[in-house]
Amino acid sequence: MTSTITLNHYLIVSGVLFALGMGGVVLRRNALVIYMALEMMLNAANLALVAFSKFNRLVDGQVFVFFIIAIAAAEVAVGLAIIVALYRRKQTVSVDELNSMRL
Amino acid sequence: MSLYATQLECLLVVLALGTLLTDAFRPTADKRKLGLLLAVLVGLTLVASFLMHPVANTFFHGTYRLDAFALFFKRLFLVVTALVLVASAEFADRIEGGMAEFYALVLLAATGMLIIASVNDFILLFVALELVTITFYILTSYLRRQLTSLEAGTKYLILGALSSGFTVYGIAYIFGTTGTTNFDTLAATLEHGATGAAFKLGMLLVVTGLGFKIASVPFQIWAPDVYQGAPTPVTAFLATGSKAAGFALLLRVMLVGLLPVNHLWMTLVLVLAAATLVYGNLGALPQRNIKRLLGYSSIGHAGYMLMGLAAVNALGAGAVLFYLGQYAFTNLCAFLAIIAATKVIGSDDIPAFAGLGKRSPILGVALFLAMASLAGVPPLSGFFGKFQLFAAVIERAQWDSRYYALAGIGAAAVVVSLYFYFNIGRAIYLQEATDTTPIPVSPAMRVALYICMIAMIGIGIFQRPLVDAAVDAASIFGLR
Amino acid sequence: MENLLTIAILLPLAAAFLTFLFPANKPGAIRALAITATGVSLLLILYIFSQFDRSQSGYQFVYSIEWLPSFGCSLKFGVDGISMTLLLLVGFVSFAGTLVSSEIHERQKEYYILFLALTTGISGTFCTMDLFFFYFFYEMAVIPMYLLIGMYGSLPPGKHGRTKEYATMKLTLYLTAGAVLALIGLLTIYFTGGTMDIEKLQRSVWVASNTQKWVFGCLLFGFGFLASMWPFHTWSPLGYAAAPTAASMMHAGVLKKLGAYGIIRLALPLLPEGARHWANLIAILACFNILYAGWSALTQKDWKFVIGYSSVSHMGYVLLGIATLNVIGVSGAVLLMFAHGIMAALTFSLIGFFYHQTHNRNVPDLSGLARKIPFIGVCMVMAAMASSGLPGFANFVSEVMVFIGAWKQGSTVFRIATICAVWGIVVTATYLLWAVRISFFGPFDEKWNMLRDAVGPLKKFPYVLLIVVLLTVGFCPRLLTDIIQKTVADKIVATDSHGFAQMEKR
Amino acid sequence: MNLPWIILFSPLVAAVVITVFTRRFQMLSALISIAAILIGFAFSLSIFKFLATGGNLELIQPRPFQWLVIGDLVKIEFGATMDRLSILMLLVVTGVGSAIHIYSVGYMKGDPGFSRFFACLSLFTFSMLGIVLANNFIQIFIFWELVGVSSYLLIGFWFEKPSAAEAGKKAFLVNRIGDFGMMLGVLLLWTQTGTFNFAELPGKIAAIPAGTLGLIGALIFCGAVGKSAQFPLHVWLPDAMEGPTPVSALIHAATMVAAGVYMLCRVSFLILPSHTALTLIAWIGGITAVMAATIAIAQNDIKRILAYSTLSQLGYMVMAVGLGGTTAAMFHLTTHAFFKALLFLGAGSVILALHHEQDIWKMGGLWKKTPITFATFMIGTLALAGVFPFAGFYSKDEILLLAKAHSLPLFILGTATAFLTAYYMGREVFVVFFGKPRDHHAYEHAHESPWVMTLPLVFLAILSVIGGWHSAVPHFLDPATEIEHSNLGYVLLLVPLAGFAFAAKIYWKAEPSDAPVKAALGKVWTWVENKYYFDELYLWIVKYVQGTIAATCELFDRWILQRLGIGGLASTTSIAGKTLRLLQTGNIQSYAFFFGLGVTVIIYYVVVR
Amino acid sequence: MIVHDTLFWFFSIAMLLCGVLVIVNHNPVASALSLVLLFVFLAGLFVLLEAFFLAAIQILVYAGAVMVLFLFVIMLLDIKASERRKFRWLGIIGGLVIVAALVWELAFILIQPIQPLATGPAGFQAGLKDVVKPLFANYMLPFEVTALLLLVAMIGVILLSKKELK
Repeated sequence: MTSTITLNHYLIVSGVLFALGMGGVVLRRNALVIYMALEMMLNAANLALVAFSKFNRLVDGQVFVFFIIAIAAAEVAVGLAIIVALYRRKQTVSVDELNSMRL
Repeated sequence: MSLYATQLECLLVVLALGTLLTDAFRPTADKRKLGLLLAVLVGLTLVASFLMHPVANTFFHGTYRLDAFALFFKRLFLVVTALVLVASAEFADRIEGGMAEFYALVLLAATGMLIIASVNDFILLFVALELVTITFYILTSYLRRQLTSLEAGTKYLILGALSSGFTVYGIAYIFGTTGTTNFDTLAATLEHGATGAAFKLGMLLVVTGLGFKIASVPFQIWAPDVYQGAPTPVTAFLATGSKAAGFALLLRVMLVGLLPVNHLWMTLVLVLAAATLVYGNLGALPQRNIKRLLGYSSIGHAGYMLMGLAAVNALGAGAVLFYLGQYAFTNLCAFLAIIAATKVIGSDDIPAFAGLGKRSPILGVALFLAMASLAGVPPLSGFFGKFQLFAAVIERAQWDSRYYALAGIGAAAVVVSLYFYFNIGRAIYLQEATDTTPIPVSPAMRVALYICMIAMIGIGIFQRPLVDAAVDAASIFGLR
Repeated sequence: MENLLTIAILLPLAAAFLTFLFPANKPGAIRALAITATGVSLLLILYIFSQFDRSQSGYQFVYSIEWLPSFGCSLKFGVDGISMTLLLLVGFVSFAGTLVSSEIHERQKEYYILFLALTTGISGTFCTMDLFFFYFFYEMAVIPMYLLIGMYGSLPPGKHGRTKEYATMKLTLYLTAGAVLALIGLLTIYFTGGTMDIEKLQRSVWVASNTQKWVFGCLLFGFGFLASMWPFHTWSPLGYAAAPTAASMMHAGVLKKLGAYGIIRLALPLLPEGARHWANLIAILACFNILYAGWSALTQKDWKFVIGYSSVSHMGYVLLGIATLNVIGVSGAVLLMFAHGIMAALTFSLIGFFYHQTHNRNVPDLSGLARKIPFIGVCMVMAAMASSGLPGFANFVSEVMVFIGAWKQGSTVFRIATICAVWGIVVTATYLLWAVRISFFGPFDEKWNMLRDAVGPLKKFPYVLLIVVLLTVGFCPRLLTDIIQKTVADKIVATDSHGFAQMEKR
Repeated sequence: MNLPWIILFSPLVAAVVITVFTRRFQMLSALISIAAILIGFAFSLSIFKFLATGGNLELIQPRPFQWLVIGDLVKIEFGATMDRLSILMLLVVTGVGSAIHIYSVGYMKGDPGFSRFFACLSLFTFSMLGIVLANNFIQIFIFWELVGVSSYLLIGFWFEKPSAAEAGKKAFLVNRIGDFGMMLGVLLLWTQTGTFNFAELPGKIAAIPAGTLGLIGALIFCGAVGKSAQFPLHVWLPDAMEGPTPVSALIHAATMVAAGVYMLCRVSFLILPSHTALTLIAWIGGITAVMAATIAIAQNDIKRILAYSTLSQLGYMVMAVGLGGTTAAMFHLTTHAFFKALLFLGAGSVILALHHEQDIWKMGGLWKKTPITFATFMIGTLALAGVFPFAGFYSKDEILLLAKAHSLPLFILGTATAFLTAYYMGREVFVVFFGKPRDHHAYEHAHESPWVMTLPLVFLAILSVIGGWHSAVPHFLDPATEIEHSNLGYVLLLVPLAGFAFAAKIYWKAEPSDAPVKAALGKVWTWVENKYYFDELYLWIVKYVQGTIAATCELFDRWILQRLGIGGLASTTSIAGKTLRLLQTGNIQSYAFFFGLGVTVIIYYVVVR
Repeated sequence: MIVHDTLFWFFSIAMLLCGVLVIVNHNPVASALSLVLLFVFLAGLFVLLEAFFLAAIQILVYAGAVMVLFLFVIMLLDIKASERRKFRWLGIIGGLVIVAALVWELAFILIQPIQPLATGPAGFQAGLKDVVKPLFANYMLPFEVTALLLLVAMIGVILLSKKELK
């Protein structure tokens, strides 16, 4: 059962996903979408980890992914809470209106 | 056994939960007193920590260490937490609500830091780091009525999440290329393992994440805004605890896990140190808001400490630890004074501090000494911190003359920093106050301030105890 | 016995801490305490001087405590000929300084704390035998100086349009800039020699000669900042002008000497090759100091600026003496540091005396003061004479030594430098006599009728003390020259066989 | 043998005692000071007697002590030379000094600074004796400077008078310029010989190359030029007349200004071997002599005339040294001390008689009012003019003979000066003492001075008469030499007489005036009247040359160094800071962008490259 | 293993497309939905990698809880469908540059094949038990910390989103 799909394939896919996430953070102004992009980056990492753990035959990677997912969920909750609070205060989720502190 | 190793963390968690419960059952309790009580309890925990001794072997299957290094940092974090709690208690009247939760969060963040001090595994590293970071997201945006606070929170949130994204990705690559997440095993593997580009990528991304925590160039950019916007006690905690945690991790990762491949990252750290020094100290020049200025200054100090890391020698490692130790006192002294002063003057702008020396001698002298210590003037602790760092760099420079350039930049930075620090001193003592109503200072605050000042001057003159502790702690790296 | 020295050094600091506990509303007591502290330490220093073994060149009264084993550094005090001389200087000036500080009226507590701390810092620098503590005490002057000038100083709005804040900040920055520059050099020496003990370093370390060149450069310019070496001198007249009397006495008299002391104590003996490499440049810069500053002084109107520039110009002689690298010149430099220190302190105290009453120190605005305040007038004339190198005052001896040393050095550069230096005396006399003639001689201006002369021995004491010191050393210079030259010969210029010996013999 | 020390230090003690203790008790101060110098005089006399009675000099050599020792390189002694030269000078200084001290009691009576005056006077005496006794160059330089400062103090004695204060300053600074050269000369000499000691030097001179020796001689001569007010540094002496008259007499006629000559004689071993140095010295002397004499004919201030005559007499002495005749120089120095002091004191007495009137054109016919003054002044005049048998005749004779022997031009200069001397002195005498009184009010109140003042006059008058007989001084200086008497001397006697005659023809009348001379000389008169515009020239140099340099330095300091250099550095830094601030836009996306950029760049440099 | 390969290509490309959609969509709801799809495809890739447990978690936690949370917030704040049409070219270009640079660098790094370490046993199976056991053995401490973290998150969310302040 020789598959032509090597570790590198998975890594490249995850890399591209990671880059997309990065791009999303830079390109979008909507805090929520930025947050989604950040989730994409985490998932890219997950993919890489799982791929590594598969090809290295080590389970630790998957365990790590488990933690990451848990933490990501928590992070999302907090993040969204903050965004909600911000929206309540400023009626916007567009981050480029947040520049009251530049000097 | 494992419980013994984590007893301090457990104590803090208990305190946190206790706080939440008391609040749940007696919501009317005086929040200020509660904070001070907690501070005392943390102080006791600190005392207790001196009953513990370094242990050679690891805990939790090699993910957790209780060596001298870990203890050094645990104690440091406990000191910081206690003082931050005092600061929060003094700040309580400026937080609309959820004071108990605030304390609880501070304690939980502290727990995270204490764990960070002992981290010996990338997975634990990431989890503990996230515990601290996420807590800080909340703390930063705690003043929900103030846009600045929320804004700072959002910025910290997004950039923080971004950096943890990088960290995770980096860890993934390190794990993938070396097959381990444990620092010791990693070091062992790297001793004889050829390292490919993928590994380097992982390493760099991890550095990125940690660089974000310590606000090193080019990941420093969040610091000024967040420092300015966050509630002052949180800023203090960021500047001392969070930064120290970042350095604790950085040292562990670099000098334990990645020590065998230091040739890969020495130059990088060297350059980052120089850039950070320049950015922090130049950027601070035009600032008018004292918190923002301290944000820049904390970037600058990250630069100084990176000098110590870049030197990759025993002297340097010890110097960084010493520096963190005294830096905590110095910075907290400054922030405590700011909190006490702003209670009356109500503005963070430096001109508002004019004549502080007359309005409240103790605040004046405390803030001035803090600034002088940050500037690195004897007989204050900051001086010896910088002295050691320079010494470390120069020692390395004996083999690698590029380090003379680093030392030169550091020297220039010292001079520049003197300018803006002493500008604050100028406001305090040289300028006349517009309104000269004296500023009251609560006894608790006095005590805290005196502790900080005595620490600053004491460490500045009798450096030996802290130096020995730092050297002892740094000895785990087995550097020369 | 050994502890005497340490006590003498740390006494002012102890007094400062004691003052900290005093209630601020008892200025009288605080002032008394300060005077006693400096006075007692002066007496101790004099006693040490009397007990000083004049036949030895090494350190005496050595007292050391293990301080930082990890750095191989220890709190170690001791005096040799050079330190002894300069310690005396600190003693006299600080005592006189506290005495004339009666002009300070508000925030006296802080004032005396700072002043005493400053005193200890300086005497510590002169007497420490440890590289780290040398730097420690050296930098310790920063805070007191900054606050003393900033809080108690005064800078009449002149053509420069500078505030005292500007002046004090400039001074602080210069001092630190020099210090950190020197630090790089010092640490390099430390890592070559592997010890912080200056004595050991002098005995053991030999820095590679090409390293020596640039390390000496670091030390030279680093310390040169504080020694107000051209072109790093601009902070100095401004700083003095802004400082309160005692501070300018301390600064012009003593603090400034730290720079030259650093060069003599560390740079010359540890880096002989470097010294020879830079000697000519130092000589040239020294000429700039002497003539350039002298000429600039000619154009000044403010008394303190005149004296400020003149002290820059005098540091030129010190630097020239250092540059000669021979016993005569370097000893001359050390003696000149002493002499000029006392003289500058005297001058500034006198200026302070009348400025405190007139609130005007523009030379042309004052006229014929000598009639109203004859005592001050006489002292001022003496000070002017001393500073223009009149025999009978210590300055003359030291300047002649510098000339002889420089002339002996022999190279064309030094010959020309000597000629410039000797001409510098003429220039000095020109502006000082001009200032004295305008403000003190000539018809008395009635607008200064409120001036009161120093009456009673107590008021006169500080000035008389300083003058007597100058005259004593001027008449029997061997009091100091013997011990100085012994140390210089054994420890500074002849520490190694790498050329100084030959240089001596040529 | 401590006599020299006592002689030297008793005035210093007096000075200190007066300043510190007896400032309030004027007479006491005066007595102390006088006592001090009298002690000096007495001891000098005893030494002289001891020597005259064939005593051995060796016996009275005091032991010098080491004043400054540096290694084995520099040994500076503080000693006292005891030889005929110094003893002669001791006598002159203390003798004339005592007279003048006593005179001052009368002259300064009632002056608020009475005590201060005597303190300074004693200080001066101390310094002067120091020069006399010095046994090495550094020591002589020390006292050289000290006399400078005491003369500064005494010239500016009435410091509230701006002109006086200025004059003092001028004197000091001009002397400083001379000392500048002297210092360099001493240094050069030291590097050549390795010693400062007069005793050791002569042996080592031979080794010095001629050129260097000439240079050394010239440089050291600079000192003399300053101190003895030789051309071109003569400008300070006339102004020095601002000081009280006794000061002018003592310092600016008899002793201090002669110090230059004395020093040259002291170091003659250094100068005599070098032909260049000698020529230079001789010519400077000659020029000074004649130049000063010409200026003197057009002055109106009774003291200034004497001042210029002092200049020209000093010119004589210096010329004598330049001609190798140190003995002659010392001879003239001595006699000159007598009669010039006499003249000044006489002038002082006149001035006092007329209540501080110094303009000769406001005087006249005073011989009736102040007979003693007149008589003594007359003697002084004759002596100065060199009329037989007064002291001046012999000493001047020597010099002229010397000049004739060596160089004709100098001889002509000398003779011309002699003539002029007689002329302007005649002018002064006739205008002051003869003719009709011009200021009658002053004339009415004019009165002879008290005995304290006239006594010294008489004393000095006697000396001025007998001072030159039997060439006592030359004999004393070196008993060996035999003074040859040529008839030329008596021929030369005609020169002063001619001068007097000429003066008499113009000024010996009821209403004398300069008009005829003015008319005769025309442009020249304005030149000499304005002292050849030397002051103006020097003023110009100071104002424009030095002033420009100074201004340049100051501007460079303020603009280039402080504004451009430091200010530039500072502003660049702060600009850099402000630019960095632009990164801090506050916009999260740009932050994220920088973050990503940082990462990519790092990766690029570490991994890809 | 043609099936395996084709599935891989399908999942990957689809996932990346979703990723692009997430970014380019102007309507946050649309972004959210495409993100859900992305998660699903990712889960698919997990399956291909024989990480069945994680695949399940992925669907449950992400596609389930997290996305619901997102959508809920979007609805709650009823954010306008499309942002203002103000293009910041600088931002756009900058973003693209970063993406391009990252992709290029990653490609550069991953161009040379990474040799799997293959340390584990040949028949490597990451079943439920294999993944979960370490949580209570090697990684117990992280597990506990995660618990704390959830507590923190809980407190935070309550505090930040609670309407009235006491």
